[in-house]
Amino acid sequence: MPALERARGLALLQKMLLIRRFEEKAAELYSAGNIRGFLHLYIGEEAVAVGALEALSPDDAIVATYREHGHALARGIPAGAIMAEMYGKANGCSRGHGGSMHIFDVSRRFYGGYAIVGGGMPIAVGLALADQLQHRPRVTACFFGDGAVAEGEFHESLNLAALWKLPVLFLCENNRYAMGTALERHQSQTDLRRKAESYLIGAEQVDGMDVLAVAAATRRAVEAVRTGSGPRFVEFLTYRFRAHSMYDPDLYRSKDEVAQWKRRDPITTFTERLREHDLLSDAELAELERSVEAAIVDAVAEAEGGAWEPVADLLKDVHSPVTL
Amino acid sequence: MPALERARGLALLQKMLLIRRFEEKAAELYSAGNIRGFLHLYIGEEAVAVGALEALSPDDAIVATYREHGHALARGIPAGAIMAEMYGKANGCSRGHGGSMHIFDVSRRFYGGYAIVGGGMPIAVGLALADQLQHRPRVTACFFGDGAVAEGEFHESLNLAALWKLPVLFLCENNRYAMGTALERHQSQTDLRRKAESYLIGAEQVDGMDVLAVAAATRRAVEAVRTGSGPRFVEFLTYRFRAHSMYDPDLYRSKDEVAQWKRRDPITTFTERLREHDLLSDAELAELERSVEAAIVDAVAEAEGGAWEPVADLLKDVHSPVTL
Amino acid sequence: MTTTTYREAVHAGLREALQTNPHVFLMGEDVGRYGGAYACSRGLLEEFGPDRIRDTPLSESAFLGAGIGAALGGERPIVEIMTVNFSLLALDQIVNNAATLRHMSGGQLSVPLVVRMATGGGRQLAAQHSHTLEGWYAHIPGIKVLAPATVSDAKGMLLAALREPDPVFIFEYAGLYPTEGDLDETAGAVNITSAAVRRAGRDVTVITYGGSLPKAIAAAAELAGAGVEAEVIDLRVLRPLDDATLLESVRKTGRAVVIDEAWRTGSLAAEVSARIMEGAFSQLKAPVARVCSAEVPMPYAKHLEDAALPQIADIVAAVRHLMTAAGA
Amino acid sequence: MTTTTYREAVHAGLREALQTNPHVFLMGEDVGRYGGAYACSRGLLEEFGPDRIRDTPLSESAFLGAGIGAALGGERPIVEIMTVNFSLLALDQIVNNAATLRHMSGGQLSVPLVVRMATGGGRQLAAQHSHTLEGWYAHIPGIKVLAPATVSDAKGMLLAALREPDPVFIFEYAGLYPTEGDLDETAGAVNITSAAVRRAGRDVTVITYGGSLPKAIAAAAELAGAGVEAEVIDLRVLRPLDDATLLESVRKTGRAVVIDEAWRTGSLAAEVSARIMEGAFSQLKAPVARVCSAEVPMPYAKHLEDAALPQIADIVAAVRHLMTAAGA
Ligand SMILES: Cc1ncc(C[n+]2csc(CCOP(=O)(O)OP(=O)(O)O)c2C)c(N)n1
Ligand SMILES: Cc1ncc(C[n+]2csc(CCOP(=O)(O)OP(=O)(O)O)c2C)c(N)n1
Ligand SMILES: [Mg+2]
Ligand SMILES: [Mg+2]
Repeated sequence: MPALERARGLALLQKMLLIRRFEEKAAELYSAGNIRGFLHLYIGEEAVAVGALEALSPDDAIVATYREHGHALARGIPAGAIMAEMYGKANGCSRGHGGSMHIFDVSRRFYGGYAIVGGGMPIAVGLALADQLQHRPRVTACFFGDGAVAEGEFHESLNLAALWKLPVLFLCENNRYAMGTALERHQSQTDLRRKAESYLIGAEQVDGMDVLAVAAATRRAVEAVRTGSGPRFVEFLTYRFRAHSMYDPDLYRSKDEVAQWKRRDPITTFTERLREHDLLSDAELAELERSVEAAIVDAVAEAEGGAWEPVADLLKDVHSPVTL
Repeated sequence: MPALERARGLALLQKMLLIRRFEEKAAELYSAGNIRGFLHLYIGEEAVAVGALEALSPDDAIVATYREHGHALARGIPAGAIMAEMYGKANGCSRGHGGSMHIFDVSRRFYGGYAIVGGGMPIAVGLALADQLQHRPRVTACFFGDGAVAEGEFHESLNLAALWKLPVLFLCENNRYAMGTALERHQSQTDLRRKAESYLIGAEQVDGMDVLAVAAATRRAVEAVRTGSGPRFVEFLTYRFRAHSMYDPDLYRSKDEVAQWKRRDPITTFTERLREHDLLSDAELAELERSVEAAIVDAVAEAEGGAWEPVADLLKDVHSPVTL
Repeated sequence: MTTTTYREAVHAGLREALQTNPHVFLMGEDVGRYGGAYACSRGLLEEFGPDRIRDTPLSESAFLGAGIGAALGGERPIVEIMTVNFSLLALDQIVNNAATLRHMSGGQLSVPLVVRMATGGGRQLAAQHSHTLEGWYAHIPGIKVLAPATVSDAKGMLLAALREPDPVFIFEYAGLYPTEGDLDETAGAVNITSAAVRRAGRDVTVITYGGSLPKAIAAAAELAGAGVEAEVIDLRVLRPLDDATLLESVRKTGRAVVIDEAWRTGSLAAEVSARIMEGAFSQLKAPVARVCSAEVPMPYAKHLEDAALPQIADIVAAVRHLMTAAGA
Repeated sequence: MTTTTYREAVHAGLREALQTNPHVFLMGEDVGRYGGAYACSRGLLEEFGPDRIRDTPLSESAFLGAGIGAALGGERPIVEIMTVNFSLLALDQIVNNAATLRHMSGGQLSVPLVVRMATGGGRQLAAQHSHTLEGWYAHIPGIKVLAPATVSDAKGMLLAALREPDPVFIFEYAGLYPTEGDLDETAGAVNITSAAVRRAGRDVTVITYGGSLPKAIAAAAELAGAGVEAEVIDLRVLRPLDDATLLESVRKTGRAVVIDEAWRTGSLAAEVSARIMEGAFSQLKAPVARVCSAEVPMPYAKHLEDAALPQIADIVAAVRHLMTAAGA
């Protein structure tokens, strides 16, 4: 492991842990009926969001999918605002309109969770186009899964971004499954970098269970994009430990396969590495766990305490107020 | 030039000439108002349809675009039935319902001209799937332009065909323009074979102005497909000598560029080659021209003489007759 | 007769179709190993194998189009689009190919394709996953559109659709999958030409389809308590609409309310309303009323979603209003 | 006032928009070097350069979505979809993103996007190139839908749309591009909230939009010769519909015919018809009539296409029938 500052290690671990505990709590609250609709957990994939977002600056934009709690938390959206959103409360980050799949926080340039697979990709291309036209040195990071690679919009978006040399960072979270359909059953070419390269987009594949590797690869790609040479593509090899959604009976993969991957848990492995290198004491770890727990408790309290948007306001946001 | 039988040379030349004269006449009739709607001429690209279709057997299926007179004629659909279609007559091959863009002849497994760019590609994939399921050793040839390569359906279709190892032959007519948009302005990667390869589809590029090269490459690809190993992709480098359609003022390319390509006219160059090799006499050429002219005259007569479908039958084909 | 769920009825229909016709196959996202997003095809992969239960990539346009092509090639495909929300990605293939190929080819081709998809809101799935677009499909010439609201239709419509020579679209209301009803297990295909009177009544005609049927029936029960006898009609077939059944009822009652989970403007309810006026104008005692969804992208929060969707109370209120109104 | 074509009016609107607001750019297939499939943007590439006049690949979904993203990023994009027929490929982006982002984000985002497309039949372009889908767009909450039928609307609606904070869809009727009318060259944005009475009359209200307006006016002239004075209303704004103007007229005339080039079932005409019944039931002397397209994929042959589309004679016949009918 290259030189790692203690503070950085702790920060990365803290973020991953926050995501993990947040989602464990969300699953619990789902079973209790406080959260409804679809809930897609990111558990197992935390290193991707945490590592990738570390490499981006606050000025960069994020476009994510319906599996975006991790990205939202890693971006710094307060856990309370996200939890309140999942409760459907007016103090939720999308005022309860979106729920788990549609987290937005424009103040943090978090342009949302998109629930139509591939649907966020053209939006990311357009955000990058605006930056290019306005000569702003910003990057738009676009997250999507391996399943999205099969959609026509993936193809159209990559071509457009490459053709116009737009500052888009395509971040593919290859967790080997699109719902219950394994990569080999939805892609003729399972080495997804080759796809990116067919648009002349520089691509890299990286271990998505290693937060430092994720951060390093993303940083390289961000730097390349910022030179104005066009988009880059990074593929993260990762795995979701939980079912696709709370509805999924998870029949399509073996317990063994899941167990194998769990041995590579990004949080436990990173914790071990930090300890090996004397970058994390028992006390620090305990304090981390405690502070994360406290944050979750606060988040739930914030959600519980939130108000419901008045039904009278149902139509209020269909259109923007006209200001002439 | 490898050994070429006289009869074959004449047959190829005859088909190309038939297409050329047919379309020259169609353009004339368009100006005269006998043909309306959109008319997309294939002039300059004849070697592609003629060479490719020579390599297919009558049992194979064809899916084409709105620029499909050439393919229809090369497939052996009578010129009169096509001309009558363009007149909108009931003796047209699609009973006047389709016009120039929608030529169908199921008896010849000609599954139509499709006017939504890329829209025929999934259909071709499905035809091939039916063959695979029924263990028929047939191939479905799917023509499309360079412009179609940008559409999401291109991507989805190639992946599906490759994933399921379907007997589809993807035939890309790269005439360097999608309407007025040059290849470099619509594709980040202009070497289109690289795209096919990114689905693990074997791909070849060939001179589309050389009918023998087209036939040879297509034959290689057809043979590969017939082994059951999945789809193949052939890219034909070609050029349209006329405007995109009769509405196109053709402002986007230089006269010089067009003139350069015209020097490579597939008909004149092939004629010269045949003569060089003593495979075509003056008399034969004159006879060919005469018989083609006669066929065009007959085709026009057939179209002129055709009846109009009765207006009372307007709704007749919206649904199939129910036969329980 | 056995009691079964709507989900099991769909499953039984699929199984029977696969057993009887070797050309039938099912294709769509997660129909195989996952067992179907709504578990409608669980176990079918094991029984019929991967050639006939085909998991597809996320490529709605390509696999819908491939269904068209396979139908042209002599197969009997059933394409499942997981939900209507994703069908927008395949709409070009539907409108421009599936629906038009027969006419455009001068009657040479037929596209014997069945497309199933889950539809509707009410499950807090928010703006991108709660659409009701059956009305759009009902606009397209060349296809038939079915909306099963009962378990026997859930099975029997599928079997009937597989006898049609042209494309048939079946909209399964997702919220109904777990609901139970009586199924005659020996029954096969059902009629797919007529609407059904689900409850007879003389005072007002309540017209609906799919997931709103249970609400309409509950509203009718409530109204009966107050002395208003509503006739409840289940459209069943959204294209072509069975005007005769509607008009017969409205000519009798003189009043009609149409319940439709779609956004009000441009809903199928508008078409039904216009047709009733066109066909029974002089018998109408009041304008045909509509109870539809609020015109808003569906919000996630339950109280907001409830407010956006037609509810039993809304139906009751609309009928009561009609009973007193003498016209606008 | 100068005489100009609808095409030139669109061109003038585009040019003025590009001149006045540096954030405005035009993006679509062949808008640049080709000059626009209908020549609406000819010369603009030369004047404004390739950053602002952007030829796109054939990727309707991606470039429409990129328009949304660019709008979020502070630009003022005008996306041209060459024709409505191809817009089906972008409909997911339109329904699920453009129209919903504001509400779904809890009011954080606005999508100030203008989308233009050519629409309509009548040019023998057959089944895949002759659609009229404005009615579908008018169903979608979160967007506005405009249908210019005159040269001044062709220009002025574009300029007005560019002042709206939310997505606006403009349907330019392709058959109108070469037609001429009077344009006040100094006029800018027009009102995009109301329908317009294009001809006053007392006997019957003829309601239409887009390419059917000239037909409606010709029919009214013919009817006037026979002593029937038709009031012709141009809807102009298809979403949100201006009920007030329609109802005011129908309350006066007691009769209405809606002309719509869409297929009849599920057309916008159905919505207009239902609204008139809902709002003016007691003043109606006869059921609202509809003159729409036959429910058939558009045939290529001219005589068949003519038979499929609403014609002046059909409008005249519908009005005459209404004048005598006492209800159905
Ligand atoms: C266009 C579309 N089709 C289908 C779905 C249903 N669906 C939701 S998530 C999903 C799988 C996506 O897989 P992937 O892109 O790999 O992301 P992951 O869930 O693995 O993170 C599917 C099929 C959808 N939301 N959108
Ligand atoms: C989906 C779609 N978008 C746009 C068009 C309009 N259009 C017709 S042909 C064409 C260019 C297609 O180019 P290419 O695929 O290279 O074929 P070519 O015309 O060169 O043979 C365009 C943009 C269309 N028909 N369909
Ligand atoms: Mg995945
Ligand atoms: Mg081309």
